[in-house]
Amino acid sequence: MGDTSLLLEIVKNMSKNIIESKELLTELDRVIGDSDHGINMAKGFSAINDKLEEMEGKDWGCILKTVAMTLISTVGGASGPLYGTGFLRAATVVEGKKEIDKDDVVNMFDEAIKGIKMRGKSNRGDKTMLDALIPAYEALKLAYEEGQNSLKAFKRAEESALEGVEYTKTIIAKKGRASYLGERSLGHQDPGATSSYIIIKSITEILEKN
Amino acid sequence: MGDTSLLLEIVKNMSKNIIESKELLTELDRVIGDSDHGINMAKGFSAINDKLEEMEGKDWGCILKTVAMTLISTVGGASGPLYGTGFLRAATVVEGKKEIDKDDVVNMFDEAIKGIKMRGKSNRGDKTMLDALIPAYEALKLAYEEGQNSLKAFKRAEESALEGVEYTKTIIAKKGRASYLGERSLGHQDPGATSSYIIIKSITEILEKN
Amino acid sequence: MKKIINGSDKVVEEMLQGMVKAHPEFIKRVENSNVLIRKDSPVKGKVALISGGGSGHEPSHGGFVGLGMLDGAVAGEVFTSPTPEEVYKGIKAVNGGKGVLLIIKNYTGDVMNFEMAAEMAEMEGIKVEKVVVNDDVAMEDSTYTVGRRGIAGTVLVHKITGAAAERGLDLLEVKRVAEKAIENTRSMGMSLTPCVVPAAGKPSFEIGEDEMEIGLGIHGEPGTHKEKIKTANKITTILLDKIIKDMKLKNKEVAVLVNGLGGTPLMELYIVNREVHRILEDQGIKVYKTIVGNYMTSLEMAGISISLLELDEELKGFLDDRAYTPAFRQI
Amino acid sequence: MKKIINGSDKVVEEMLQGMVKAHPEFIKRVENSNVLIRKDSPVKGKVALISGGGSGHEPSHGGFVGLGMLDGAVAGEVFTSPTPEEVYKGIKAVNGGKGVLLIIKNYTGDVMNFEMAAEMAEMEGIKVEKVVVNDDVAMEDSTYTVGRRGIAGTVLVHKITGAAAERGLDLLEVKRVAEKAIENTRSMGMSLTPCVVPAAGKPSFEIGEDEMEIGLGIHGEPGTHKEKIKTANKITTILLDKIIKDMKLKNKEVAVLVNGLGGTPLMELYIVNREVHRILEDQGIKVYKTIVGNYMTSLEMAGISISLLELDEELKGFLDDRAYTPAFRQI
Ligand SMILES: Nc1ncnc2c1ncn2[C@@H]1O[C@H](COP(=O)(O)OP(=O)(O)O)[C@@H](O)[C@H]1O
Ligand SMILES: Nc1ncnc2c1ncn2[C@@H]1O[C@H](COP(=O)(O)OP(=O)(O)O)[C@@H](O)[C@H]1O
Ligand SMILES: [Mg+2]
Ligand SMILES: [Mg+2]
Ligand SMILES: [Mg+2]
Ligand SMILES: [Mg+2]
Repeated sequence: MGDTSLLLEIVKNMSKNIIESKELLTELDRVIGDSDHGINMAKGFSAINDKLEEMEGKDWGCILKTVAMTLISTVGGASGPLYGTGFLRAATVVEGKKEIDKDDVVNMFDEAIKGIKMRGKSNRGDKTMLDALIPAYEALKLAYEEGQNSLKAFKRAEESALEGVEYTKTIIAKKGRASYLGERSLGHQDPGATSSYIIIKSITEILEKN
Repeated sequence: MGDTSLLLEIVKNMSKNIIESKELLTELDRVIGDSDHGINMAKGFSAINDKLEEMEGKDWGCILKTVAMTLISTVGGASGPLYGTGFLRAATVVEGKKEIDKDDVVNMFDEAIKGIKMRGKSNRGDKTMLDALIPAYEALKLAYEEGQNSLKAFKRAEESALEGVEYTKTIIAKKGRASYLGERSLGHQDPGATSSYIIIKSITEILEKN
Repeated sequence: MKKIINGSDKVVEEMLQGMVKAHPEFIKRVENSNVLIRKDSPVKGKVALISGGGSGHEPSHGGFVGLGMLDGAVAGEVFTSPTPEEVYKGIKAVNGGKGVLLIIKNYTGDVMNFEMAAEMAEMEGIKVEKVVVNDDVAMEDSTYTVGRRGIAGTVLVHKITGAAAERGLDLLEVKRVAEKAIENTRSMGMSLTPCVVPAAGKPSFEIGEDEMEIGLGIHGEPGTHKEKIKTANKITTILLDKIIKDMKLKNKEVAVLVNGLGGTPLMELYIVNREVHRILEDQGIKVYKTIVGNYMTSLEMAGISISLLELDEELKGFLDDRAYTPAFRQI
Repeated sequence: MKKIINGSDKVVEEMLQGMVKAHPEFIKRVENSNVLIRKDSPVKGKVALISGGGSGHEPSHGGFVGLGMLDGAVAGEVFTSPTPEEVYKGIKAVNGGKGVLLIIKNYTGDVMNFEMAAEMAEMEGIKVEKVVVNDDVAMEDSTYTVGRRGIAGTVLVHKITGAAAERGLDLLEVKRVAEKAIENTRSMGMSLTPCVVPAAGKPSFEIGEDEMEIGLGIHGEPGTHKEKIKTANKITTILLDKIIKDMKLKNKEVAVLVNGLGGTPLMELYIVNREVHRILEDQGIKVYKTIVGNYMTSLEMAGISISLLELDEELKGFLDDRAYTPAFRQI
């Protein structure tokens, strides 16, 4: 798919977008959670931003590991260890690589989701980030199988992630803080699914530019 | 001026009027005090109401002493001991009397004010009940000296008391809770002066009926 | 008005019952009264201390009844001083033969009602002395006024005086210690919100979303003035400056009380405490002991007060003595 | 948003500094961390207890660090669990060689971050065990959900477990006692107002002037449902009924915790406590010990929770043991 300068661009764009969405994500979390998802995520990605220089020239695995460890060691909450574990698992797939291909992308995504499921003891339909990530992953994989390029594939993933975000409005939360609301979580979109969508969109945006 | 059945009627009317003014007095105290003057006074005069039967047939001194002790033992706050002391001092003037005359009235009033001044270490111009009571007393005394009857005299006293209440709006409190406000007490009428006015008015109303 | 109560006329009675149920190992109630006294009252051979006033300041004063602090606390209606009769019942119940000291906060009503109670007790031959706490530096202390109010510093006076009484000093000595503690204590408060007296049902004053009230008492009375709301550090500076100006503390040691008015979270009290320590250190004033929490409240008011107590060797000793009460415990 | 703070990004740091300044005889801070530990940490020959979670619950958990309760408390941002790294720093600082027990409130974030910390510590050869407190009966405890939350009952677990550790029991024994305490503890809460997370700057939920939120957690999340506001006695009945239904308490003895959420005056807590005692007596449940106050708060939220801990002889013993911390003292 690309080299590590592309990855750095992507990481930078993720940080930018997440930081810009701080209030949106916090507001979503206020309604069905504890008003901190945007704050948490922005904190983590600001810290990542500060490490961009130090990541320069490193391989994919190394960069993703830095992203993961930074999230784990600065975010806290539920999203810190979950995203942290996701990025960490993705990193293991591409250890030492300076260039990656489509298979790597699919495997990274797959591993990340497995990691999040394991750490969160959660699954699709629980009204979490997984409801954006899993459909996105499936769309991406299918697109690649259909022979699409990465930009197209990520466009599809982004669309599916957004559908997943919409879908979270229609279900009752079974994991995370929103689950305490029971039926009252209906009608509201999940903050974590939303941040996942933003993360995927951040990849598409950079692919589009290149 | 009259016999003890008149006094009982007056006491009953005071209770009625004070209880009806509970909210007004509390609201006045909310603005420059601690929101309880109406509550305090209503509590005291309700207790007095409950003792009306037991006071029947007693002499002026005895009735006023009961009023005084009831106020002292139920009201609390600043107004309890002050009004209590006032009524107690008035009672000493008419001990054992079944009938009283104008001189008694003047002396009672005078003693009551002296008692309140002593207990409250306060004086005219401090923005307290004394700013209603002292002008009322002076007007009453003058009216009697001019040969007016008690109804006329109390009408004058009532008017002066009301002027006194108005006057309290123009001065800064030096005693009581309102004094903590400094300049901010300006423009607001004193709750205690207001209850004093109501007490005097309660006398006039009964004299008018008889 | 949002309150967890059963009716505005029942709050004091039900609260007292709930307190006794919560702390049976510390306190008991004098029958037919609103007076809470030490479980072991009257304590023989010890000067007894009584404090009290209107309710709504919890844990003051019932929470300080116990070993090393008060012998009795007399509760009036919310923000209304108790009647002389109630105070008198308290005096009689705690008198252990060495006399009774009344610790009164300087409010017209409290002073008058406690004085009348003292007169009643003296007529029965009980030795009664009084001290009046007036720690609030928000107002000028002029002879033309009623003088300063008693606010949160009263708790420090309870602690010091309680220790003196517990050590067995006699009535006049205990009174001397109390007066010294009062003389050495200064406080000042501020608030972000009014409070609602249950029976009144309305906020005690109006205040804007961006305003704070400075120099206010503990009965929901408005303060000396309003200001635009400021940072915790600025607020601390405003209060502490006024307190320190009124004392001579250079190279002295003090006890600090950062008091919450009821609705302010402990988090904010600690943030204020941080700045208190910074300022005092800056000015060469040494902090010997710090107390942070809700000690003298105004119902649910959001706000704080800061108190300083200037210490000497004698007062330090009393401050360090054991105390064991529902709301203040120290070994 | 009316708060006495210096900036929403500084509250935790400044609060921790203020806490250490307030309680230097109890606690110290682990360098470069948000961890408060016992002054005498690490205590040799004693299992160490660590708890923590997001800030905003003060005095939880730093206020319970001291003799007979916690060895360390790890503070996250407001309502956000601390990172594994922070918890790990705590574990290392308190480990006295007999192992460390983590007392975790059952929230996804807390559980995950503490678990990851435990994994880190175990890799260094430190014996770590975990227990998860889930006392909140507001929600069904089903395997399809994340299970019940940990709320104010956690404080009772700290007390019991702290006593077991202080007596010198070994790690697995202390863990057994903690699990028994957890198994025997149930709580439920309600509130009249939301709270405002400083960094969010907005009320955590909307609520009408005549409404209350029932069955809510301690992070400003809305509860299971809203109701019209009711009397203190009715509120107490609603909460206690749900708790009692979930336990078998007839002729049993319990400890009661009537907890304030931060903005509720003590007066109201005592009024609730009165009714708690009445109901329990009515149902033949004996109260062995009562605790009333702000122990597990949600910033400035006005509300309460009630917790019951079913006691047996062993737990009574631990409950009665000495504890001496900033916010819980008992001799
Ligand atoms: N068990 C879980 N598995 C997957 N995602 C989860 C889980 N629990 C929570 N989340 C996600 O985390 C988001 C909340 O993150 P955040 O607000 O940062 O943490 P916290 O809930 O601790 O405050 C939720 O919106 C949800 O998408
Ligand atoms: N020293 C005093 N002398 C005379 N009247 C006083 C004095 N102090 C207070 N008052 C009167 O008492 C009134 C307040 O009574 P109240 O509200 O019942 O008591 P409190 O001030 O204790 O709450 C004031 O409005 C004032 O008229
Ligand atoms: Mg959240
Ligand atoms: Mg008043
Ligand atoms: Mg009053
Ligand atoms: Mg959170």
